[in-house]
Amino acid sequence: MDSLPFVDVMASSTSHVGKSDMKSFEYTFQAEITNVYPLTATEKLYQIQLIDPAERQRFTFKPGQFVMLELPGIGEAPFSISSSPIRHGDLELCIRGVGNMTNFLAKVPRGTKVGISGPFGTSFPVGKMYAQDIMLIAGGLGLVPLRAPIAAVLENRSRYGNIDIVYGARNPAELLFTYQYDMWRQFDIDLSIIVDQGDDAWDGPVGLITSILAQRIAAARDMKKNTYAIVCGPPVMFKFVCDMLMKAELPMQKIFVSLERRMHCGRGKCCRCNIGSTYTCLEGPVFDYWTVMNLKEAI
Amino acid sequence: MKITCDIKVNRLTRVEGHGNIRIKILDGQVQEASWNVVETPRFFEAMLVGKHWENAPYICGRICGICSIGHTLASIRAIENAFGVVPDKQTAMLRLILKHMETLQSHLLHLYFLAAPDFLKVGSVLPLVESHPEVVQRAARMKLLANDACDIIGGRRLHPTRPVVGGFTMLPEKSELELIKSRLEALVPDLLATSDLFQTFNLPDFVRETEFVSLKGEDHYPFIGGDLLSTDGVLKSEENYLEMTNEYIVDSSTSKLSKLSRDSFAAGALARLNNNFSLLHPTAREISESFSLTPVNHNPYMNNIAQLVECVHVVLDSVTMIEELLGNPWQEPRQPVTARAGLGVGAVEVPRGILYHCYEFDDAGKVLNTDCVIPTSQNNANIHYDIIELARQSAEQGKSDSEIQFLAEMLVRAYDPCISCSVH
Amino acid sequence: MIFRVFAKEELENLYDILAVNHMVGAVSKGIGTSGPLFDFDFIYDFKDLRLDFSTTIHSLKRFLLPPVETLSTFEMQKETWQKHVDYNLSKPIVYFGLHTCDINALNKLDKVLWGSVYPDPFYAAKRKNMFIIGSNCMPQPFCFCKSMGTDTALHGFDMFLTDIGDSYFVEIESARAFDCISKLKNREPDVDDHNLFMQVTEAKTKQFSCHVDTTDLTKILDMEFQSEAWKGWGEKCLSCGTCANVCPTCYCYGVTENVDLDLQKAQKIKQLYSCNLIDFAQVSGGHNFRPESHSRIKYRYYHKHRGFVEAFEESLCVGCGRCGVSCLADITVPEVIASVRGKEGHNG
Amino acid sequence: MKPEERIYLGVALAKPKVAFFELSSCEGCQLQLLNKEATLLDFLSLLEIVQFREGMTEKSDDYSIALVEGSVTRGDEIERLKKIRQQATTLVALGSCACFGGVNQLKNRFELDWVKKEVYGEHPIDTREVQPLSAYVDVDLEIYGCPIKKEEVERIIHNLILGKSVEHPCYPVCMECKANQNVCLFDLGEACLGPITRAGCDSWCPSNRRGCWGCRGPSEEANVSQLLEIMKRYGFSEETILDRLECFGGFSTYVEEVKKG
Ligand SMILES: Cc1cc2nc3c(=O)[nH]c(=O)nc-3n(C[C@H](O)[C@H](O)[C@H](O)COP(=O)(O)OP(=O)(O)OC[C@H]3O[C@@H](n4cnc5c(N)ncnc54)[C@H](O)[C@@H]3O)c2cc1C
Ligand code: SF4
Ligand code: SF4
Ligand code: SF4
Repeated sequence: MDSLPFVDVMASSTSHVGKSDMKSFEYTFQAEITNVYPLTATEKLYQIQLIDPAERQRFTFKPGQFVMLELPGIGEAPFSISSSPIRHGDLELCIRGVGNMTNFLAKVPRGTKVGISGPFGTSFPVGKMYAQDIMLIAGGLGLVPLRAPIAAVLENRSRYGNIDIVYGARNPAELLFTYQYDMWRQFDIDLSIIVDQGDDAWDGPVGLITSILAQRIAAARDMKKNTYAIVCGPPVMFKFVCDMLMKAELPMQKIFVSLERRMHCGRGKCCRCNIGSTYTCLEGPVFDYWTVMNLKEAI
Repeated sequence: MKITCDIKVNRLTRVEGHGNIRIKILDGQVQEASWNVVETPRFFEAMLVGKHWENAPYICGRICGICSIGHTLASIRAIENAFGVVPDKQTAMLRLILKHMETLQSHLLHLYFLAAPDFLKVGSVLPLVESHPEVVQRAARMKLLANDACDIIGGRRLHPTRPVVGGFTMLPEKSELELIKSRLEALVPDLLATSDLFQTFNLPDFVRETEFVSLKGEDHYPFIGGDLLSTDGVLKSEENYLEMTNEYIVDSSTSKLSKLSRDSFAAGALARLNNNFSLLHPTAREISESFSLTPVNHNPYMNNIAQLVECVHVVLDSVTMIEELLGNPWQEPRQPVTARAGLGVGAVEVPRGILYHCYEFDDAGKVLNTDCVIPTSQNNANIHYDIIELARQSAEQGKSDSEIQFLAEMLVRAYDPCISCSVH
Repeated sequence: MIFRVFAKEELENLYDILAVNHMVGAVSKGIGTSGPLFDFDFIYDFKDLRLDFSTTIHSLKRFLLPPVETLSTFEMQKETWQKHVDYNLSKPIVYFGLHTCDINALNKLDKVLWGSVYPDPFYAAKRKNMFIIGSNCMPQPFCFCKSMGTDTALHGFDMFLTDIGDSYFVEIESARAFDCISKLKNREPDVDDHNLFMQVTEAKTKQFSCHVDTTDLTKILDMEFQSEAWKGWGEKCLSCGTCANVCPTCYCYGVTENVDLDLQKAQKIKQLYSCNLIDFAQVSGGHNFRPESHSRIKYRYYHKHRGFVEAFEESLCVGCGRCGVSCLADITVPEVIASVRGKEGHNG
Repeated sequence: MKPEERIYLGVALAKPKVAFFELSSCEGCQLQLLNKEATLLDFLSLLEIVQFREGMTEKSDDYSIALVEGSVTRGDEIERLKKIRQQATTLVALGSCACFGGVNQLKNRFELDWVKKEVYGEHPIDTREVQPLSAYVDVDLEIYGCPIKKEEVERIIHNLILGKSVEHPCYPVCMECKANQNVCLFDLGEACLGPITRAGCDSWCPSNRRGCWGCRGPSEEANVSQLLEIMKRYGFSEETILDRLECFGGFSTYVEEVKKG
């Protein structure tokens, strides 16, 4: 027998965006950092634009999804898209410098070319929330992924009921997106902010996020029927917040959380984000609370 | 003109380890001239006491980073001699090739990176990267091969992993040896180019008669084991190495010193060549003669050339041995070893001269006593007397102090001293 | 399925027919303290080919999921860079003599790495270019493939040889395998052959000495999430990753990126990892979702015996026993599962 | 060498001034750096070497990275080390001697006076208990190994220059040993410290069929007590285990425990 026929698995595939397509696996969109705004001592907002106009237009995502951002030779990591879905491949990422890649990113100048792949993961079902009240609860960096659903909701503000943002941070200096608070309020959003520790200039409430959440729950319409909640923050916060929401009789399927796990691929392969064998990158990061209860170790 | 100068070189550079040169001349009279070793001792001989024999080559190999293969092999040989283990032919040949490759890489390191900058009047090899790129590339190419060969046979070029008492933990693939052989053959032009390069250098014309000690070859230019010989006619067996080294201690140096028939003697490439010239590979001998290097040569700077000659010898000798190994099927890599009480000595010619390891074991194979005599400690006294003589001659010739310092530094470097290993 | 029978002397012909390709099979790695050692490696001579081997030390994994693999390279230019992806497509390889556990392991890997969203082209490229010849085996004392339902292979091979004395009974799964067999002296199996085949299978079934009770296992693992048994295993575990490395179905990995010394090129490199390693679930800033050894070892079992079952209706473990054999701390699947069920396990 | 500017992804990289120093050691680790023939020149072009006694004559005390090899065994070395610490922004302990004391610390098993007498007789000699650098100064970065692995040093220094974080593998040598498809040495009847020793050497020794002696020190949360049990189960004597554990000093705390029993 002659040598076996050599099969080229890639021979038949042409475009790179289809999900089942092999070529999407290592495909990165080349993008440019068009602007960088320091938000706090450790977080910066990066405006990132896909370079190819066609790709930019074709790039669509849903609020809550994330992308993998790659600095060639330095590292690659997942980040929630923190901008409005209608802006397509004109993304905003808010990134905290914590490690190898993120600290390097903090040094690169405007105009640097980076790689973007995605979008990956599940999203907050804002479409299902029409006519309902929405309670967005964020702790610390948790506000970042919520900025996309907030933006999406604002695009269609009239379609939603009351909107509450409950946001807790360690101290006033760590508050993110302070410049947007007025704008949000103009759109008839109830924004409550609480810090663990105030400073001289701070005249808002001081304490745990649960205390202010309790007030908002008390002020809410019938939670059971009319409300959706979206929760994002550090692992310790989830449990307390979700418990309170459950006590307020909010159905589990109407509570959405965004979980964080270590990730190296975003494509359900590296296993690093697994909880059991649930991939946080494929079946998450946005889960409803019922699913989370079923994932041992999730929170 | 009567010169006056005061030279102090603390921690001489481009040598392995820490040593100081001091020359003081007043009105043409040498007041003081010395070579002192200030290296910190590490006490290997004490460390090993009470340890199981298996530790000895592993720990004592770490006496020196440049000739760790030589130390490992000397240690292994001492233990094998103590236990009555005789290496089979395959093991002996592989060990010798491994030894050759270490000699090659060490000599090349010395010739190109440590000594050549002196001849080309620069402070290090770095400027040569720009001014003589082909020279640096050639050096790197040759060293790379020597190191690769050490990896393949010894497992690792530095602190080798495969050589053990009784043989090797594992053998190289024949295909790997084959490749090394062809690379060695292709190295000959580079060696000739090295020879041409050194022909262009002016070696200082300095002679001081001394005694040269090395292994005595029977039918092979000697590297591992055998009798001990000096140019003054002393001949001893390996076990009686103490009668050859006669170590003593002085205040000014942390290295012990040695002497034999005279105040000092020299070991190293030049000593080996002076004692065993006829056993060199004919091509190596030819190159030696082209530098007018024939026994007994008393110019210490000639040690550089002797190293070059040995490079040629080890390359050609390795090719022959690899051919023989390739012609036979592999035997078991390692023979079983049974410990017994006794004393064993291993003498191995490492790049800088003859190295002795000696261990005494109890019946459980635990170390009772260790003695290691390192070539540089044998050479230190000779370097010291050379410095005195150099100072005397220079004072006579009315040399400038920068010239004297340069010659003195170069003299020490010619011995390629391995000081950290001399203080162990 | 098509069946054929050919005489044992014909095996060399089969080898020769296929030998124009790269050939991988089990080769001897000498004798260890506990008996002969085998591992998969390239074969260059029929004489080195073994079909009578016991479980290999490592699985076939390195040919499909190399321990280290370059995912992409970057060519750095002045203001920008170009990314190049090479799926490391190799030439087809003939794999000679895979046991059922190893064939099933590939079938299981296919489900995650090939069958789900984002198929992994690095895996698929190699997987598609395999020609697999299975061979029957007798269970070792540590084999529990029967419990995992992987003591037979229904698909995932080109042909499967069963030793029935003087001949091989061949199951043929692919046209190209059929072509090969046609070139040998072969015949249709008769009733005697069928009987012999069934006897071999029966003998194999009888020889199993190691079992895992998988009844309700997914539920029991959930129920016993807080079981003390895990703590005990956690104390023993060396967190060394050996189990995952030898396992034919462990596929998790980490990614690092490097820049060449001259800054002209960069690479993104994948390295197989193990969920038992300390920083497996650690995120930057230092939070570790599984800081204790027992939580990590538990996770490995959750993934294999619970999560994967939920996702694909089958376990990710094929019962080859390799992880238990190579674990220096003697942590074996049968014993761990038994302990979680509150029973004494028995292994080999 | 020309100080041309090197830029990576828009970030200008400094060409740091680097100095090499050695205390009590075999100088093998420095030699390993010279042993990098294939990439030596590229590597050198990343740095400005201002002091490297083993290789060059010129020296300057203006440096930001100091690579210090060897352990501290004499009073004058403490002084030198402190001076180096004052000058260097990054002080790197190069090799196991600098990180743990290395083989040199084996002499700490004995009374200092006995040790001196054993080697130098009645002749007075200055030496003290062997210590790693960290016993006297803050060390910013440790590069393990006896000898160091050149590829690793290259990567670490390069990352330092690039501004990437430098991380050591947290896992033990077994991981690399398996990746290299080795037969486990325990199966061949040899003892090995691979399961508790920090990886990064690419299982140098086991790949050459020699058990690991732990030159790189313990991996993170090394399960030493379990390995001791395993060693005993495989029939290795306490002496064999101790020989390996105490060889390079990385496991000194565990050695105490084993000796206590
Ligand atoms: C779905 C998701 C969305 C995220 N969104 C944001 C965001 O909007 N803004 C933000 O600042 N951070 C976000 N993070 C966290 C962010 O991914 C980490 O901060 C980042 O990976 C750190 O990378 P590094 O290279 O700097 O850190 P290192 O500590 O050097 O990490 C090395 C690698 O480990 C992995 N890793 C480490 N920490 C994390 C982590 N927390 N999550 C996932 N992978 C990790 C990554 O692959 C990373 O490249 C998000 C994480 C997830 C999972
Ligand atoms: S978990 Fe163990 S028994 Fe199961 S497939 Fe993996 S190695 Fe084999
Ligand atoms: S040889 Fe050593 S390092 Fe390798 S697997 Fe066995 S114990 Fe681990
Ligand atoms: S295997 Fe062990 S002893 Fe050998 S280099 Fe690695 S850490 Fe050091």
